[in-house]
Amino acid sequence: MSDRTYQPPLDFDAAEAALEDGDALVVDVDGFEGPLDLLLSLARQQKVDLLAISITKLADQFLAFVQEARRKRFSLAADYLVMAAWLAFLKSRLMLPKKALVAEVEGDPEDMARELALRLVRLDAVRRGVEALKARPQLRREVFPRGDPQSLVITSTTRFDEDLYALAQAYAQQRKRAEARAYIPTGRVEAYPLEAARERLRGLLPDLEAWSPLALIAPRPAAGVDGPSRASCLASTLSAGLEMVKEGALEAQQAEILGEVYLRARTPVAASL
Amino acid sequence: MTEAETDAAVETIVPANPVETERQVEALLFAAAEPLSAADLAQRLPHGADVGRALAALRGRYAGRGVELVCVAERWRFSTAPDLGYLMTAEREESRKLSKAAMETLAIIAYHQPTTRAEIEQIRGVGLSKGTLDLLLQIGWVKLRGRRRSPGRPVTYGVTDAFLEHFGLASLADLPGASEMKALGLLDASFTGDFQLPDPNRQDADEDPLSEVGLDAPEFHQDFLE
Amino acid sequence: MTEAETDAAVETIVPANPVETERQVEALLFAAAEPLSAADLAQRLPHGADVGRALAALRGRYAGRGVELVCVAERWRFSTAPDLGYLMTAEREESRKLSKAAMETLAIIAYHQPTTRAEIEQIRGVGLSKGTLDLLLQIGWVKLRGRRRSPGRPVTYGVTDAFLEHFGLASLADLPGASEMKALGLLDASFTGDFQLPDPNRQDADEDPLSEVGLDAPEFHQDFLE
Repeated sequence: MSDRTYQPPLDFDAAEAALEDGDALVVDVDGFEGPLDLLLSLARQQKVDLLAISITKLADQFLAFVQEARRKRFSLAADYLVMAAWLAFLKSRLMLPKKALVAEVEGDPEDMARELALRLVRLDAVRRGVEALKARPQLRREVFPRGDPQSLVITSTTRFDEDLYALAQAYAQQRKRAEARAYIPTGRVEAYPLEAARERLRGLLPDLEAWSPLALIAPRPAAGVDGPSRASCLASTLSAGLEMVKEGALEAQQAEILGEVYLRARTPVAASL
Repeated sequence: MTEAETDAAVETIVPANPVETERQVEALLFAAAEPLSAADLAQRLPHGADVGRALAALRGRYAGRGVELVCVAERWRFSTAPDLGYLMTAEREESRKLSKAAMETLAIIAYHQPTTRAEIEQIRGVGLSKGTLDLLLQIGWVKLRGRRRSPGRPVTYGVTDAFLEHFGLASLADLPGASEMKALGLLDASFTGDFQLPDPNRQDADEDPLSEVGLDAPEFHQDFLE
Repeated sequence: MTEAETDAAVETIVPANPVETERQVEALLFAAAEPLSAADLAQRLPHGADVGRALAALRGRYAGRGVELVCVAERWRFSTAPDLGYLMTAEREESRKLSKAAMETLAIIAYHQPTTRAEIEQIRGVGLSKGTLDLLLQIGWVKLRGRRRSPGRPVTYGVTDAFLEHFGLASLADLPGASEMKALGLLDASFTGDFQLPDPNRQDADEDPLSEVGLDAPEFHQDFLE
């Protein structure tokens, strides 16, 4: 086969179209869609079963193509060069006597060659699939459906029997859910400050000679006035009381768990002041 | 010269085969979007075809079949045999229940319209699957109203007249209100959330009506490819 | 009680008459805008009707006529005989001329489905420009099927019933040459073994054997909703 046979058709239209499509690296100057496409078209020139093609011959053809393209200063996409390098490598391996190969490391060149042939067979099969599809009678090109279908077809009307109650129920449930979800504490809870509780207890010390229940000692918030809650007053007073127990100013006792807490000033009152 | 004309040229020499003409007429009538006259047919057939004969033969061939060749106002068409009309009109009516999600979505649209998908999701507290709104639109109880004049210009939804009709409501103002729901035991007496019935005449100032907006469907595949 | 049920009650006494069933099927298929499956037909026919037999009889009756009964995508439709296509100039649609890349991509998806973008690129040996798959999806010949259970969970593609209908294929098994390709092992994704040709376009990590994924193909809604 002479060099002429596989000289690429110089398809500048394809190249320009490709540039416009932004596909310049995919479709190359010669109109082949990548190295595999080119390899397939070269392999077909061997006019044998694709599985029986001579890979060395194919490699030569591809390398000649690449050389020719470079000689003519066509820019080649990187994958052509990768493929060229790989084919050169494969060819050199195929020509070496078998025992010279370090097969374990680099793989069997025969396998690689068969692999390439299989890839070409598969691409070829796709091409033939395309031709077979194109040859089929296509809808509204060769065959035509009924031009004026009658009113019908499978008019399955679905009746939804929902009633207003279900609607109201659906809405109410969501509103309740949303309300529960949307709970946001309304502003800060005002607490009875510890300082204030301590101050107040110190003031009360002279009156605490007898055991007095915490509930009586703690201040009672005035009704109708915003301020710390009763619970907060109790808690802060207890805390302040315990601090003062630690300081030695007060004594505390509780008869049972959860029972009332009693506080009393320690006797040498004056000493602590 | 078109293919048909080429054929016609051939046919002037070889007289039209009646069997072939019958096939051609059959195919033309079948594929035509409207009834064809004998002249229409002759025009589309190779020259010399005996259309009248083909029509007569076809009429005979289809007599008593499920499909008949009929002539109306001097135009010919195939139509299904009159005695089988019941097959074409029978409707399958299935009674179905809306899913909970669909019912709740419908309720929100009814009470809050015009409302957006995001608002529906906010009230329900869960995301809305695409199918739910589609179903309501398909049933015809919900319609697109327009677009909210807010960032993203979300589509707004409302209920349709078919919705009102189905639920026996004269207007949206007849939807059960908070007090009715409390009476029905659907809401606790302590429920205090704001509960406003939609004003049927309300046209939101921040809503663009549908007609003004191009509600172009985005290309569906965009959603899936990236 | 629905009409169908009423009919069924009658038909259990009088068995369906095959000639009548054939007429009914003929009428339904003629009237239908879309191909109908045997199940679609059975649903509309009186109980006990032998739809399969009627379809076979009709297919024989219409063989060689101007209109033929064909099975596409496992459903049935009447369509004009392929050899008469030249007559239908008025009905012919401006055919979409698909690019070579698009046609090959379509073929690969049809023969290899479910397949991924990376596999398509690997078979063709070149990268797939973005518009190609989009175009096929838009035409409606290709659909997303699911995701491959492999790293990156790539989306898998398959062909649609519309594809089968367009090319007049009863099922995927009827793809021309599919059995030969299968015999050669060309449809087996793992046929290339461990070794890979140098391929700068290939996105790797996609060599798991093809396996059907249980994922629903995402639904394509005309998504004007957001």
